[in-house]
Amino acid sequence: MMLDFFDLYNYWVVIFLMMAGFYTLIAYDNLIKKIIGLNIFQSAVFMLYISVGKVSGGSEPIAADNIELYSNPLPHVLILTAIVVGVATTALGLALTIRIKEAYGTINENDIVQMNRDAEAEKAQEWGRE
Amino acid sequence: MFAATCLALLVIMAIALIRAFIGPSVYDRIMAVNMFGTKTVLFIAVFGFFSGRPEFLDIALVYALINFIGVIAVLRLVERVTHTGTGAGPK
Amino acid sequence: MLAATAIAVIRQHSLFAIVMLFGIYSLLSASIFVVLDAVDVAFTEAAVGAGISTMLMLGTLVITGHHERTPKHGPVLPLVVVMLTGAVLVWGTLDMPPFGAADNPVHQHVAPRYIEDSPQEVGIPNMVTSVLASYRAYDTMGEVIVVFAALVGVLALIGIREQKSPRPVSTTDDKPPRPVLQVMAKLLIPYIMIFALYVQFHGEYGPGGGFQAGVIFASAIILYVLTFGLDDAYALVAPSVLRPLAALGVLLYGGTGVVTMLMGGTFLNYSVLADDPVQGQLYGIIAIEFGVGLTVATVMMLIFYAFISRGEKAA
Amino acid sequence: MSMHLPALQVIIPLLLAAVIFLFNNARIAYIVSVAASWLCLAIAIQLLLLVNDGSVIEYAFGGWEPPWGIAYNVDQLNAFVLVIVSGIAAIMFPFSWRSIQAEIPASLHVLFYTALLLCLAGLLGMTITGDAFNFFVLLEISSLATYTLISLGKDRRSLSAAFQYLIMGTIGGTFILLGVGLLYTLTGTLNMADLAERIGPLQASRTLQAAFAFLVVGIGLKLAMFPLHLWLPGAYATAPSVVSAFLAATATKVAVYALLRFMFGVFGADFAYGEMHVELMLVSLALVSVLFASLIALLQRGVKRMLAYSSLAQIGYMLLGIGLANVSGLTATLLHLFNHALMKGVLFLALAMVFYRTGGSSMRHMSGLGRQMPWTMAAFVVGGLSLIGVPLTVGFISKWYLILASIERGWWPVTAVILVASLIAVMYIWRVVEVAYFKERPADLPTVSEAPLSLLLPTWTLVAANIYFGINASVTTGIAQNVAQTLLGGVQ
Amino acid sequence: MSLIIDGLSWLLLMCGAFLGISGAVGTVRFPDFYTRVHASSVADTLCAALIILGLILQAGFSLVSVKLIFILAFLWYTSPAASHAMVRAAHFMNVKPYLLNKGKPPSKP
Repeated sequence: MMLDFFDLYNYWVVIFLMMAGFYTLIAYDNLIKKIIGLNIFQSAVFMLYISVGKVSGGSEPIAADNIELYSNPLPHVLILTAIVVGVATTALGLALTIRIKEAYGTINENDIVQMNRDAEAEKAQEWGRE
Repeated sequence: MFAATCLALLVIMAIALIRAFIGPSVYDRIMAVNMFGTKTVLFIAVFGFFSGRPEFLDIALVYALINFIGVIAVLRLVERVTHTGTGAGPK
Repeated sequence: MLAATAIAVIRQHSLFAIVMLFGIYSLLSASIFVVLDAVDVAFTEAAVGAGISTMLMLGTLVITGHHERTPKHGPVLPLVVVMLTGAVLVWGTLDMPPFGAADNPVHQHVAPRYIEDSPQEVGIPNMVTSVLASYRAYDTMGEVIVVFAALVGVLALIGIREQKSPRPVSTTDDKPPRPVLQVMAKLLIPYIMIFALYVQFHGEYGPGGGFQAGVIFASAIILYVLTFGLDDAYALVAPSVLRPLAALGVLLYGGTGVVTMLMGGTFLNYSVLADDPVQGQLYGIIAIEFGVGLTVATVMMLIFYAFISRGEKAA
Repeated sequence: MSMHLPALQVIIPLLLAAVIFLFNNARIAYIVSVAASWLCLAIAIQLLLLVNDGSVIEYAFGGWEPPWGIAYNVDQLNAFVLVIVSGIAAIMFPFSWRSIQAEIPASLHVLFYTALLLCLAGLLGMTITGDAFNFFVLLEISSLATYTLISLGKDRRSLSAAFQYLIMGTIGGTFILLGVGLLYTLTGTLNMADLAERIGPLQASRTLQAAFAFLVVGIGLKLAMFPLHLWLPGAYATAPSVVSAFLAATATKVAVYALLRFMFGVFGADFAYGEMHVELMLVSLALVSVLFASLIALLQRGVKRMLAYSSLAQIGYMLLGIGLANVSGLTATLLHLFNHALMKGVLFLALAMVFYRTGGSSMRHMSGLGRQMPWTMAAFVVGGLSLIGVPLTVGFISKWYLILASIERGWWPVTAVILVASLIAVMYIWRVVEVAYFKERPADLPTVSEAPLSLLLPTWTLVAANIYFGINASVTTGIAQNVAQTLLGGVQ
Repeated sequence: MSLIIDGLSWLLLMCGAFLGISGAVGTVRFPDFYTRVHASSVADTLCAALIILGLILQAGFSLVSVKLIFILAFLWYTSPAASHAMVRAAHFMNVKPYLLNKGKPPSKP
């Protein structure tokens, strides 16, 4: 049982991180904090992949003459791509945040939702006058 | 030998983290980040020897570079924020 | 340690501190990638997570301010959702193959061919590069397109202020000059660029490649912007020059694929590029890596320009 | 050249997006985009004809045969979806020129078309790909482009909607990544066909079950499956009209396809129904979403928002079809993919024309339009009838199969819900019709003339398709039934 | 011969580690920002140098040691600059040194 625990220990740390990021993402109102949560969440998933690719006693997957056992290169490739996707999303999210700040004057999600609701209510009143 | 050094570096990194957590001023944090970055560079270098494949020092170099640029960027932007008064100053 | 950082990131209310801790988090996770043998990934994570992402976040903070109010509503529902997800994951991992064992299915299928044959089939020792640029080259093209799409999005959203600022002496009237840094940067930047080229063309043999090189190259320009200001940087590399280059990088990648198609192979099958398939692979990989590097470098610069110029406009 | 068709399908829009970005001229961008969309449609139809006999075309990128390289697999199912997506694109793209003149500043037109082409390419790629990770990459391409397109809306609310979509979409994407990662851990492969083979002996593995859960939830987020739908109404209601039309008609369809592909193509029907009992979850969620979304649609003042909620209800129908787990049910789902694209396309395009002339799309803006824009409103009415499921329109065909399927299963309450929801649809469509035809135009709104021909023509093409495939349904039902039988294969 | 080299690099690495730790402790224990920067930057510089020298001894005369020298040069080049920039920024932002307000609690700008 003890051995089992260590077999999976790495995965559990990753899961903890994932949950921490996910929590930040959905529990906080600040848009930038949400994006950071998103990043933590994603990097935890990356770590999961890389853990999967590791072979104990293996080496970096760059061929050399005196090395027999390599770690698995495929997860590395996938995660390279995923990291890039992550940064692209982050850039776009931040750009949106800037625009939201300019349009609403705040980056707190609650306030924004409230403002949107107010706008709806105003429109409703207009309609009611007809 | 390398293992011991790695361990020591990890301890230093942990201490730097403590400073980064408790702050209190924004500059303390920047300093902690800088120190942390330097130690990461060393850690990568030593770890390369530890695992027997020391060829990959490029990464350490990139870390050093990124760390430096990061610190400069933070400083510039801290200055700018306090100058333009977007906030009440760094805390 | 990573967990501690993550918690600290969540607990903090000053967004500045959060962003800096996030930088640390990124460096830490990159170190872990090194420990787990993923040098290429560590390379990218350091350049992207600790470098580009952090800088973009800072650029955003300049505009949006950096105080977070304490949330008003109770965190019960999110906590439940998170716990549920976590429980599913833990439950799922119970049947996962043990960490690091060489006989896991992951290491039994598909991957052995990359490890055993790629040095002969593709002709380069870095297996990550050969999988990235040849076996799964189409994914990498998708990756370049994603970066390109992000550029399109950022330009559509915040654009780049191209004209010079009305006050050319903006840095000198309210702040003292920074001679030490400027001299440093001037000395340093050429070396950074050479290093970027080295990473670009050494990617076949060691960790590195087009993406990392692009980020490093962009970071040299970012350093220039930070020390000399945006207007001087425009004089050095104007956004109007970078814009077509970003598209050209994508087209270089795609064009390589089209050429292989015209020469009778399937899309991105480099073996047809030369009489000797292995030589053809090499040509193809160099061409597409260059495309990747070009696009990534220009896109990163443009995005950074966009954020910074928006910040100056706001100021 | 015909051997390259699967690759060209995606690469043409991808690379042309970069080309128009390079030229940086709005008119060139428009012409190139339209040409690209038409080419895509031609290729898609060609592919559908090629696989109509049940064969599968495989295209290996880079010359590396799967599972080592990435491959595209074209079979009847995804060729069918390809035709839907590219067909809608071929109609929407010509439409877009006049429509965005009114809604998007001229300096952004090139970027708009670049994003639109990238979005199209991403959607096509998601459909055609045979590789689980490649699916994720293309998903992100289309998502990033979609966030951009949504945020181009005139109202500032489009920004917050785009942000919300970005967050939820990325959570979805990451969940999918996680699911794919778990699958990879178990099998060591990423190719879908290879995965399906290797999953066989692992049925009871808990990791496999977790992977299934993450994939379903991840795709569910993209699909706006109830209760993960929060992003959809805001996004559709605030995006530029032509973008709403394009997304409503294609994006969720591709997500439904992805769900089908993973459920049947990777995990296998036995696992999905036998091991995970996904049908119970799907049917209950679908019923809730059909009823609630229809009711909420009834309460909306903005017509766009109303249509967005109605889309949610329609997604519910499609999930219902999957949940019923028999051939008629799946046939209904597939038909509804096609039909819903047609009818929502018409409705949103009609709205876009209203927006073009009046500058708004609330009920107020539509009042009295029946006489001022007769052709536009007529199109809207046909789309509405189709949505309700009146005979002689496409909507009737898919509802018919859905009801058949529920009766086959003997689930009478389901039948009842479908009928009730149709009644609610009658009510909300009637509200618009009433306002448009029986109400005077408010004095403070200017009188408007009929929309220009360049907008009417694409819309009426779709209207014609609505009626044609409603009367002559043999082509679509034939394909749908074929596919449904292959997918369910082992179960029946 | 190799024993001497091993012993020497062992010594260098340990000294470097010790310096690093003492510098780190300094950053936690010292009362204000300037003293903390002092602790970290001065100790850091020598620590990095010692550790890298230790590694160079191990690597022998090869490409690896050239890279190590690059790293060292880069660190020596940038870390004082970074410290300088930090202190300078802090100074202009009116962070008061500890001695200027002795007797009061440490400044927390």
